[in-house]
Amino acid sequence: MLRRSLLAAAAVALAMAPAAFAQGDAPIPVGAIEILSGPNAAYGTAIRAGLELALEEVNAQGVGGRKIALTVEDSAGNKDQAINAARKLIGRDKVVAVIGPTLSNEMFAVGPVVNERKIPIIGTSTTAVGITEIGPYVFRTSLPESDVIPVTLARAKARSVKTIALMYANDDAFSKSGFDTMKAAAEKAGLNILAIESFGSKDTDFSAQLTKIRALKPDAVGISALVEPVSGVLLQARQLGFGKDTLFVGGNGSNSPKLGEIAGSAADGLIVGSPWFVGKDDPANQAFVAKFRAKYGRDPDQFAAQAYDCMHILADAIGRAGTPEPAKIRDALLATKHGGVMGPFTFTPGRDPASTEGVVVLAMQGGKFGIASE
Amino acid sequence: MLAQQLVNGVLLGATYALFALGFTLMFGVLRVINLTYGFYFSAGALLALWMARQGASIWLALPLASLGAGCIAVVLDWMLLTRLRRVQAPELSSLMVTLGGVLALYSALTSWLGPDIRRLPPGIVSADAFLVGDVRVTAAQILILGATALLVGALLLLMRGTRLGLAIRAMAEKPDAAQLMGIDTGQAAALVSFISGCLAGAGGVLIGLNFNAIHPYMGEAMMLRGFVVIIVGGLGDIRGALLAGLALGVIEVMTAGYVSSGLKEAVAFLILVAVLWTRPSGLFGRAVLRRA
Amino acid sequence: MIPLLDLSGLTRRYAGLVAVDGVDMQVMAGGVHAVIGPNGAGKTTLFNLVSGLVPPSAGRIRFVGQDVTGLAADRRAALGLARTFQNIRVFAAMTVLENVLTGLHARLAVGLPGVVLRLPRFRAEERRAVARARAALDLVGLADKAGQRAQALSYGDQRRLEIARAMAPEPPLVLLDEPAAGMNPAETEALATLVRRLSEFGATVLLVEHDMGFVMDISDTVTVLNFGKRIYEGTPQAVRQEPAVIEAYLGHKVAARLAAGAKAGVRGAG
Amino acid sequence: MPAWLDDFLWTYQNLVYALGINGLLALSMYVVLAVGQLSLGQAAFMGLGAYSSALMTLKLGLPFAAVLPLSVVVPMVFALAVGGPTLRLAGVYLAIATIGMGEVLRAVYLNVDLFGGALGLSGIPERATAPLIYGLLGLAVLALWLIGRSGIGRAMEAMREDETAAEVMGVPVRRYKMGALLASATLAGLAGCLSAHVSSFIGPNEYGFEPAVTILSYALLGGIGTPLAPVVGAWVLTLLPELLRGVSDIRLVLNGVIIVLAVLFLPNGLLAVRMKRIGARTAA
Repeated sequence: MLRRSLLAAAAVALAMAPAAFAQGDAPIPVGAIEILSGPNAAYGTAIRAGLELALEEVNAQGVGGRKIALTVEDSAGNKDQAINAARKLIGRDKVVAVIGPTLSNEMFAVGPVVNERKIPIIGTSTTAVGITEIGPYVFRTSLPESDVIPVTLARAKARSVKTIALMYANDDAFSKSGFDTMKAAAEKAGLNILAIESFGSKDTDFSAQLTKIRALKPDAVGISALVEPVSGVLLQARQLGFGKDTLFVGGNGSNSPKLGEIAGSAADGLIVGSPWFVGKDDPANQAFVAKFRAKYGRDPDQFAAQAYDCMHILADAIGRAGTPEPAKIRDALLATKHGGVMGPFTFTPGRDPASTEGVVVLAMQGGKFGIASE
Repeated sequence: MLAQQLVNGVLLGATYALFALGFTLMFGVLRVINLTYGFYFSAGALLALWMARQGASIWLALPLASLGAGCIAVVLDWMLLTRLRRVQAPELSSLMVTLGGVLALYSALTSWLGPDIRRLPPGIVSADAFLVGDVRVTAAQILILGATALLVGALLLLMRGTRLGLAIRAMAEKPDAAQLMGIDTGQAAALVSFISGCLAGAGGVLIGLNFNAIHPYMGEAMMLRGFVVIIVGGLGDIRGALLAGLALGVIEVMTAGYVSSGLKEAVAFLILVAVLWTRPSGLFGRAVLRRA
Repeated sequence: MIPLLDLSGLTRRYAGLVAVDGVDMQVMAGGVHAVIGPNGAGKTTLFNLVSGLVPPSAGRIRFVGQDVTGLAADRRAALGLARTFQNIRVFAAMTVLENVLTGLHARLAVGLPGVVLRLPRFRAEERRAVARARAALDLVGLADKAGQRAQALSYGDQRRLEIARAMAPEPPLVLLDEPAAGMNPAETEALATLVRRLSEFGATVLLVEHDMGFVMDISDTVTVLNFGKRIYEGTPQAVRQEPAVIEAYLGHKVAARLAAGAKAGVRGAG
Repeated sequence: MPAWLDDFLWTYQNLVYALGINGLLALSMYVVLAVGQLSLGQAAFMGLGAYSSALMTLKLGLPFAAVLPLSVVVPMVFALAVGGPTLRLAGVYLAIATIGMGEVLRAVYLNVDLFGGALGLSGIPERATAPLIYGLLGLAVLALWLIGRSGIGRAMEAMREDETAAEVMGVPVRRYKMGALLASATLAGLAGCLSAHVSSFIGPNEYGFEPAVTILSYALLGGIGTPLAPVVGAWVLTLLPELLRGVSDIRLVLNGVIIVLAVLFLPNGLLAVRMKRIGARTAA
């Protein structure tokens, strides 16, 4: 019985495959691949929220008289499922561009496949080194860590930090890449690195590493990891007696309102460089935050903001291309000049964000991010 | 620093032991690799979180959540495993059925509650650290140590001092003989599930409190270490689980503190493999004779 | 004459317990040799030592003049040392014929290449094996049940199947571990006939048994174990008269009373 | 070839590859289960095959024709090295020891620069093709089928039912266990090499606990009566998440429920048939 129904389902799925691509004023198909299920679903759902909010605005105006139809596929954080999703979006849904996937790991697997098919793919949250080197159709709107971290460390130096200890999650590509960047930036900034400690991204106990670091009395502790372990590190650091005299410096993973929700006052004082923050007071951002709150009943995070901008950037490029042809869209993307919630945006010839102008240094205070003092 | 690291190690070890108590009981007596165990751990923590948000104190939330997790364990054991036990299916089937079970359960819980990490309301237990000499310990950590000691004591008492414990032990040693002795194995299985579930639930609350991280997958993250502890300690061996848990915690912390934090995780599994190679039934387990 | 099986100083210790304690014993070719003793005397451990399932703590085992002490069980089986088990251990999901063919495994000299390349030699071997297996089934009277699943057989038939499986490779020595356990008197009678036929078939039988009547009926030699030690060996008649044996079975007081009273046998004790 | 067919094949190309590769992995599980060994080192062997072959391609620039056969070397050497002490273990002890080895290897990949740490190895050229993958799968099924039908297959089934009794009947259990482990390492190593050379990127988390359990579930769902059964199990479990794409929110829930129901109501797997071999035909 089970077998028969599975076979039937397979037959239906396969029969639907060669769906014809209607021209004219049919919606322009765009795909996204995000983590919507499994342990890392928080990131993907935030991104989807940002994308869908932007999509509403785009479709209210139309792109050259047409609407955009967005299909969001789940990768569950799994490499194979991410590739399957990309192939399904391109081969069956005939999308003209792909947004995502969520993690740098997934992009390393998906990017070559999409690039091979000459379809533009834009990462909104992939900050690792080497993403856009995958191929000429791979873009990202997220600032790589190598652009953000030097700004953060410069602020730390301005606060007379001379020695630093580094901590990172050694089992995910995002954190490891962020750490590599942080280490290089610290060396370049002339900081004395006292210790390098790693942990697993699912770990909950960091006491051994923190005790060791505390004995070395560094001026600052740099952490590259996703927000969950960063929260754990900060909470435990306070229990182990780290005071306000130690400056905690976060990587991109720390840049999430969840840090305050989980770690509370233990996170106070942490600084992090960010292409965006919720309290930025330019009108575009204020409008975005207000709309996001109205639609979802919560604050957006940077993943939602980056996704929101990315959708607009893509719609703008499709509009300027004049036709939903992937190659034209790619050329149009390269010529992007966008003023989004993250600030003025253009691509480098290497398809990375060109400007770090929008980078602000944030500091945690009372469980919320605000602009850091000098 | 050494003193603090030793304390760190003992505290971490206590969380491992606390997690493993119910696991080793379930594994040792019911003879199945029940992968749903981690789910009871998560369920206990989430139940306590919900109660705490309704304003319950930790002293109310802890036992209630623990009992709740116990009940969930009984229901799931009944749904997933009674049928297999009745037809005496091979142990692989139970592994597989609980594998499917946890996949469904965790995913359902995540799509219902979201994958976010939550913490118990701050102040439910004081987060301040006590200073003993140079060594810092928090109230939550003392609670974990105390609870682990208490639970180990209570379990040993139960297993050694009561008729019920005798029945459970008989089941662990020789299920067929236990049946002949007039022990209702179905009832005993339900009871063992209940006790294990309660232990898992209590562990989830306390460990969630200590690490300030409660989320649907928290039990899943503990499972691998749990395996190491119960295998090294010997299946079904309460004292073994305690000792192995503490030893593992101390060794991990010392490795991270004095060798390299990159090796912290590997060392647990190196110990596991080394122990199995040299003492195939666990460091503290009795030698299992080959049945001929 | 070299004994078929020669145990010298064979010892097996478990934590705090000596299950087999310095046993010297010879099994001569031909006939039926029984090992008896009260519960816990070490009979099954002795069998496990001989068949290679348990390594000895001390002592040596020689089989057909060859030292097999360090050999694994499957190597000993290949040399012609077969056995059955006290608690029946047939391969339940396999057919009766397949069970017996498994007993012939060591006799099938075809390796992996022969199997994968389907060499003609491999098929010829299989055909010969089937013929031998059927002969073994004939011997125990199960020929008509060759195609049934082993689990579908009655208890007595499963015991016969175990014997057929052990006998198929025509081993010089077969160890029967309590073959009459759980059988009714009629089945036991039939079994006694079968065991005698095995020995006519050319195998030497070494058996452990509780049913004293059965042992006395069919054995040529009886070895008595108590607390892991060999306490006596002789003909069934001699064993019956031996005070040490009676004492081992019945305890000191009963033995004394028996000795004082009529010289009754210990038939059925155990 | 019409454009829609081309698109169709392109769309499902990765799925087609994955079905073949997961089929090989299911067989690598089957060979150990077939001798009654719950050894869960398949993901670890796969990782060794994937990393060693990717390094041979990326760092040494060896042609794929050389890399593919060489990819089984490291897994086999590892199996030989750990096999002795490990195969003495039984049941869950063996399962957990092999899982432990996988985790140790994962730590090695994470901490040794050669393996790229968490970033893994990327830019692996796509060299494996569907005919190659399915050719290997077909060969493996055929070889295992012939073995399963022979006296060796009978001895393997006997080991699965009662290892001690089989040993006493003269079945060389230690040799067969080691042989099964080596065959398992070979098949998983090949699968690792092929998967690395179709997906351009490999990372350390693809060979840990979860993949190990997934591979086990292939064989258990399909059954182990014949070598085809685990392959069917792999195909069902690989297709399931794709077929359930439409219900993305609860697809993992459904996936789990389907596994539970399958085990409870089809205890011997989807294909619960025994091998047809001499003497195996049952009479009523």
